[in-house]
Amino acid sequence: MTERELDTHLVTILRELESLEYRQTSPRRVRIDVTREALPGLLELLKGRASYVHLSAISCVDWIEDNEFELVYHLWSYESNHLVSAHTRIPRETARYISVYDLYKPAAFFERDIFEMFGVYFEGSPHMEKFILTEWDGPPPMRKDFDAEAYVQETFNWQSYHPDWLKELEEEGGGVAIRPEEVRR
Amino acid sequence: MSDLSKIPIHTEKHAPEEARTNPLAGVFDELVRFAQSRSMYMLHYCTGCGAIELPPAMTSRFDMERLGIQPMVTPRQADILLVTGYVSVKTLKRIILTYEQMPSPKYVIGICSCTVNGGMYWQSYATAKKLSEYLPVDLYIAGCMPRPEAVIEGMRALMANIQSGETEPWKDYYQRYDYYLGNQQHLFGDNWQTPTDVIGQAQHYGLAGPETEGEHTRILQQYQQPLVAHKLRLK
Amino acid sequence: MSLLDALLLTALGTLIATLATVRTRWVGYVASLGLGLQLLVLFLLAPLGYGAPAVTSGLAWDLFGQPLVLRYDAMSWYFALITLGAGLVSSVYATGAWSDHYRAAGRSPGWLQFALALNVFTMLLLLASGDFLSLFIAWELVSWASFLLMALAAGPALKWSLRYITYATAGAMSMLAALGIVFHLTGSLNYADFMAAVDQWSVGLITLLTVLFGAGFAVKMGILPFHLWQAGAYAETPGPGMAFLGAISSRMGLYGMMLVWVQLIGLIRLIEVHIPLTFLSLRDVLMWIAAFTIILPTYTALKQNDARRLLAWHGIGQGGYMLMGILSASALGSAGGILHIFNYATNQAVLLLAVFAVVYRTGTADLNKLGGLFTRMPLTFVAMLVGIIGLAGIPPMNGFVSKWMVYRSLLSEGMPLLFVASVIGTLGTILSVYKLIHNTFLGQLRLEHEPVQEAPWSMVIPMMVLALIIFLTGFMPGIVLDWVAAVQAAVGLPVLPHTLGGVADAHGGLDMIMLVLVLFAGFGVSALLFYATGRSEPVHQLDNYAGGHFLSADVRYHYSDHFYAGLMHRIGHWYRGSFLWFESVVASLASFLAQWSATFYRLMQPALPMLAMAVIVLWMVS
Amino acid sequence: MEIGKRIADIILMPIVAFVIGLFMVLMLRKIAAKLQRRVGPPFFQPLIDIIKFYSKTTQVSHGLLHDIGIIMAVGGYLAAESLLPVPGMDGLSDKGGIITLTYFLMIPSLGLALGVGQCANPNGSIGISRALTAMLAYDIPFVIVIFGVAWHYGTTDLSEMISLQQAQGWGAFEMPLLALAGLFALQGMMGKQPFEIYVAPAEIATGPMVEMGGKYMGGLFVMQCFQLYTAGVLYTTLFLGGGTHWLDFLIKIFAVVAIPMMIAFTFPRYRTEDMLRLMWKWPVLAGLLGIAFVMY
Amino acid sequence: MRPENYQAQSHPPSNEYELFIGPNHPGIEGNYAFKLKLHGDVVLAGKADGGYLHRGFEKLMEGRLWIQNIALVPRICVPDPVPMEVTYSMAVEDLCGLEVPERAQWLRVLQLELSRIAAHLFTFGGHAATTGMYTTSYWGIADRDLILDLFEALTGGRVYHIFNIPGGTRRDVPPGFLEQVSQTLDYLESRLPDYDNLLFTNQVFITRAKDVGAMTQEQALEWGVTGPNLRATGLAFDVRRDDPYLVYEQLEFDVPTEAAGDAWARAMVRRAELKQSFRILRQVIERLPSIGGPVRAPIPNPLAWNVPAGETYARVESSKGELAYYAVSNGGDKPYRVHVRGPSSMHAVQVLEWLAEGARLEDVAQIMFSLDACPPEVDR
Repeated sequence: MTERELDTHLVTILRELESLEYRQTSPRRVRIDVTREALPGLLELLKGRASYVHLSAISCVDWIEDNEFELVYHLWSYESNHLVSAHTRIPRETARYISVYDLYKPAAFFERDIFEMFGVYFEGSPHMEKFILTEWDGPPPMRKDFDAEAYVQETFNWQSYHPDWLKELEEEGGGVAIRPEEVRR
Repeated sequence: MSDLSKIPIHTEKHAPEEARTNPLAGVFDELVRFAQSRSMYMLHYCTGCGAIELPPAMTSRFDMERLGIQPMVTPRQADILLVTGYVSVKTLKRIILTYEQMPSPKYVIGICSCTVNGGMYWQSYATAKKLSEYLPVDLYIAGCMPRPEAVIEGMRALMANIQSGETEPWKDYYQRYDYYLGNQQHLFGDNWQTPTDVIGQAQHYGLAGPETEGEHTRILQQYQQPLVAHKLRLK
Repeated sequence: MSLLDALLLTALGTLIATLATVRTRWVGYVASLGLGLQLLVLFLLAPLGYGAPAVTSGLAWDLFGQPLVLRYDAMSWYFALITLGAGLVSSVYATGAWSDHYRAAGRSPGWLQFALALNVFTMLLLLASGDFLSLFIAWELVSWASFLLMALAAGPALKWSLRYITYATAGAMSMLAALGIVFHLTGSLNYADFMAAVDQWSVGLITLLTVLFGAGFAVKMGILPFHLWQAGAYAETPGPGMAFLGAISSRMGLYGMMLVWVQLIGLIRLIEVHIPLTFLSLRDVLMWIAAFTIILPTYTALKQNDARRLLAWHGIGQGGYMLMGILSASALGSAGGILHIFNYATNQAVLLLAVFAVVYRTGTADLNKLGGLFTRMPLTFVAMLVGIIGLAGIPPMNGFVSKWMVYRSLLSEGMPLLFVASVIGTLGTILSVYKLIHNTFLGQLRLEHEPVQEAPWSMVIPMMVLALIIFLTGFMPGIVLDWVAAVQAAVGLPVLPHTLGGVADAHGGLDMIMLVLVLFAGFGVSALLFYATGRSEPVHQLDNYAGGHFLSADVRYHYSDHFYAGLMHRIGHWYRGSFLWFESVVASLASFLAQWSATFYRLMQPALPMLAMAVIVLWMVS
Repeated sequence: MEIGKRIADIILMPIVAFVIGLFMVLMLRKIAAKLQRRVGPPFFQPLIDIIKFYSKTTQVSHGLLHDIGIIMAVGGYLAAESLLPVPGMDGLSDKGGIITLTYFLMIPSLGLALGVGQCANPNGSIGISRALTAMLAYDIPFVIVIFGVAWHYGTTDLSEMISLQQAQGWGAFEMPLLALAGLFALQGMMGKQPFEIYVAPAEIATGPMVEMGGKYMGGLFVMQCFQLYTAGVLYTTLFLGGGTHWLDFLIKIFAVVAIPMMIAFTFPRYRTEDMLRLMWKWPVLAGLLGIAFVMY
Repeated sequence: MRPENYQAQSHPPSNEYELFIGPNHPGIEGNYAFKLKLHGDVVLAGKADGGYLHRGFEKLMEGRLWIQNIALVPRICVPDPVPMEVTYSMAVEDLCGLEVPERAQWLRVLQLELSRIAAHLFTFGGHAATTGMYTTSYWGIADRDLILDLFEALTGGRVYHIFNIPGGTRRDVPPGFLEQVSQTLDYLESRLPDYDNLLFTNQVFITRAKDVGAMTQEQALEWGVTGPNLRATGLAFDVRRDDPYLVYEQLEFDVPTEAAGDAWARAMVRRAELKQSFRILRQVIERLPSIGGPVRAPIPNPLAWNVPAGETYARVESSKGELAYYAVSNGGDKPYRVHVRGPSSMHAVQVLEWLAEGARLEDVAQIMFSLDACPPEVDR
């Protein structure tokens, strides 16, 4: 696979803008790091002038140690066949950002998803209510500070791993041998 | 922590309330049990990923209709509730609603390992772990996921149980409603309520036991009177 | 003094007594009592219904040198029976709790009772008319009496009743013209003279008279294209009044048609008249008009969302069956048509009373705002159920018998298209009455209707009596068929040989007694099978399949509006606005003619149009 | 006819109808299975299903009308069967002919419609509204057929039609166009694809059946037996000369019912308006032409 | 569910009513719900309701080793699990810089295309069943079972295979497997005319499916529609061709399109793709024996495998559309974050809602099945 040239539109746009760095990570992948103020403008330019019409996904990463959320906008161009990933970071405390629904209709789903899973509020997004977790009352579960395993141990009971019928079987010489250290509490 | 023995597979066969003097009654009961075992309509509810092995089991290759098993659309028409795989909490509420809407005798089969103990989602915050805490399970078919042959084998085991009159966990749901309701309340919150008036039904059909009502049903009644049908009234 | 005088005097007395007590609380009882008395007198006249010779009134006087004859024959008696029955039921219904309700709404039940009594009186008078002059006078009285009843509820009712009276006046003018021609030709307004002369008249004259008389009667009857006033005007009439109007008032038109077309002119003459350039006779044309009267209003009813309008449109449609049956001229068909007058009157009355019982309790007749009332008003439901089974013509109710006769006669007369048309009408009826009962009594009970109670006894009893009559006359149609046979004999139609259970025919008869017995045996076996097996337990409506969802009480989980959506995708555009279009065509044609003639008057000598008319008339007469 | 014979007929005819209907249901399911390349249900499956439904312990009712609806649905058919003459049994066929029968067959539908309406489930109500629309669709060709046949034989009495056909030859040969139109109506009357719009599980979750369980569903299964039987016998009586003795009669009625079944499992369902268009076009045209041939 | 729901005081005055399609409804694909607001039989608004299949995959994956997650990912889309494994493996390989041996790449193509055929056969059945044509689904599912048999021979599992791991595949093909595939393909190809007769040229089906759930190409692009649904609007885009992965560049295949963008066009595109998959598989069968080498690159001890820090966006064309994994590693033995972008996250939610608006009740289920929406991809 040869290194593909980035198309000129994209390069001009990226050069026009300040406060961003871009890097071609593989033949068809471009990574852009951009400040949170500049991201909407960048997306608008990418869509309007560089044919990046397809918002593939918006991913959110909880960098709890940096106290930041990273939002990654994956954009695809059907003309130049490149995937641009625009990375930006927002503070974890406020957890608010601007919706790009007016640019990309698919954003509504991903923003709602991030809203329920991470608790990031997107201003201007059409459905800022719960969708998957409508009957979940706990904290946004995808946040790193939510310990799912602890919650599970606290909420649910487990099947006994040594029920009576198994003992009967063991008395007859069969059954499953579980060593004490393997017993899950 | 409750153990598997609580699953009422081991419950003794209930003696009929009154001795039947008619010699034909035995034959009749036999016929009814035979019909119930040979005509099982299962609910068309794909609760989890195990449902993907049901279409093969139903359709041309394995053809469950040979055994009198057919998919049905609504809970009213169905006899068996197949819980096919993990049950997220949101789904579990619907499963309980659906189960209570089914007419008895009704049977629950837990397909896939996830219904036994959470399976590979054991650490998931969103899925319930032990199905038998919330519903009386007749039969588990373990595996991830069990093959159509296993499903059919499980069905045949259930048929044999029904025909011999051994398995009647659906009665357990009426008799120990308080226990099941308690577990449900633990998971869903104290103000959990389904539209079906299980206690009323248990009393209407003489299925109530000493544990039908208890502390949990009192919590239920504290929030709301059960939904009682509109009575026909002239005045 | 004959019994007929007694009847008419009782009716007049009722009228006066009602007027005297119009502001008291007793007016309802007075009116009901009076109507009951009239019915009693009518029972004394019962031999008429079994073929006794006509009874003439002792009251007779001359007007314009014409003797006014009042007489009752079998047909008059039959119609009078329905009239008085409907009147009595309506009056009783309007007397008890309903009148308090009505009074509380700021209306006067007294005037309603008075209007009812007036309608009954004028109609009895009309039925007694023994010559064209008294017919015309009584006709006008009936028109204005109906107008009074319709206009009682001011507001939109006034608009609709003015519309009615416009139509009625036009119809009266047409009748007057016919009367003029008759008088010109025979020199008298006697029926006998007319019948003597009619045989010599030309085809054109027969057609003209048929049409002129017919137009007058068709307005009352609501035959296409004169039906447009009826649904609206009836729907705005207060409760029992509408039941009375719907049940019988329109049928006065049919009485007129039977009198003039069948008895006086004779259907044979109508069959002889061939329409030029077609293979149809005048009778066929009239039958097709009847067929369209069945279909179009019935399918208009299908689209109504107001229970009253739905039924009012049906009233128009059912008129078509009666006309079609009578015009078929066979013993079976005409018996079916005449029988349907009785059957339909009972069905429509019970349906409207049930609807108004619902309106009484819930305050609305909007089919989208009701639902689930079965548990709240079970007796009203039974009444409506009996009514819709009858109206739809499904066994075991009486509506089936009359419709069966009409179908059977069309079948044996070999009229396939009319047969299909009338079945299409029946199917439309079934569809719309199911919508009526479903949207009112079935489905989800609205929260605001939870406290609703069964209608009071003063309203339930009339409904139950009617329901019983509907079932009984369906079970043993012979009771009514006796009277029908007498009517047939009186108007000169072939008489239907019948049994108590229906019609005996070597090639397919009907025996309702046997059929109903078997049907109920079937129900019995089925019920045995049902109740012998496991006990059932009722559940709340929210315990319902909703795709696995939890239903909550604030969700509207009831399908009512746009009920036959799939059908409307197919036929909706066929009649979207077609009635309005039709009416606008008629109206603009009328206004064009009026303007044209006015211009003519203004421009030409006033004598000219008269001359022109005379020329036209003479040409047709000669 | 003597009264004893008549009573015996009235009692026997529904029983015969039910038993034959069970076999027809079995045939239906077997045909489906064969077309779908599988084995299909055991021999007694239709009966076992019905027993199972009736023997449910808890029966969910939506009120009195729900019960009455099912009673009317089954009872109406029980009564209607006595109007359908079969070999050796005429029942009440002389007391009410084909028109009466047509209207008797509406009683079960009405009962079902009432019962379903009482369930307060919009799926059911939509199903009923579609079923009534379907009735409007297939009844128009059906009444044309009835008219043609009745006119041709000069009677509405079904047993008289049978004896006339046995003298003159089958109606299907004398009135092929009407027989064709009748086939369409038959397909619609059975409510099978492509006219299955009122059940439509994927749209309205089996429509009228949505809240039926236990003996309510059992009642509908019984009704289905009667429905198949009635459709088969009616068509056989109108066009295939009825039955002289049971063997050829049974062959005929099973063959008649098999045709719609074959079609049913190889077609999707029409939308309501498409069904109306189809039903009001070809069968009506064929029927009217058929009448024209019969009458002139 | 909550008592207050049973205590409302009045009904809304409008004549609209609500109908619930799912989660327990034959007109819904999987455990998913679609709430409709209707007037007559016209849908005024549809509201998707997910989460019934939510297991918190992304959270679970953060708690498990990189290699353990291989067992988890196929569960995300049950009817079409292979792309899940492959994509996840590709993401891990990309993070580690692992070079996958060529034979393993061919093996992955083999599985991917088999899985695509199985998924499409399933979809035909489902689509036909929504229009009342059950025979197709009976046939389709039985024929799909033959593919599952192949998978069983190859991997030991019918539905979940866990055959692809970062670095390659677990094993090589068993002896005689390619002949078996070839025979199955012959059989399936011979069945296509039957399907055509039964479904694709069935006039009733055409009447039902034409003009149902139609979208224009502009709408499709705006709504983020991908895969066969996008191709049904006339845009010839396929990740396999335009963002190639594995050895798709060396394979010959067409990207079939249809212009209409309705349910009918979508069904026809899938049918054409079935043929293209046959074509690809034939090439694989032909080429695979000539390609030697291992089926797995050497990987470190999987239980203590610290994947280098970084992030990657792996993307494949699944049977339903564009499937992508965004994987982030902080250098630990467990993923720091994995985001799954299933194609149905668009199709089953927003696109369905938009297409349902103004549609007929009769067509809602058909629209959903013709979009081939797979709810577990939405809920994860």
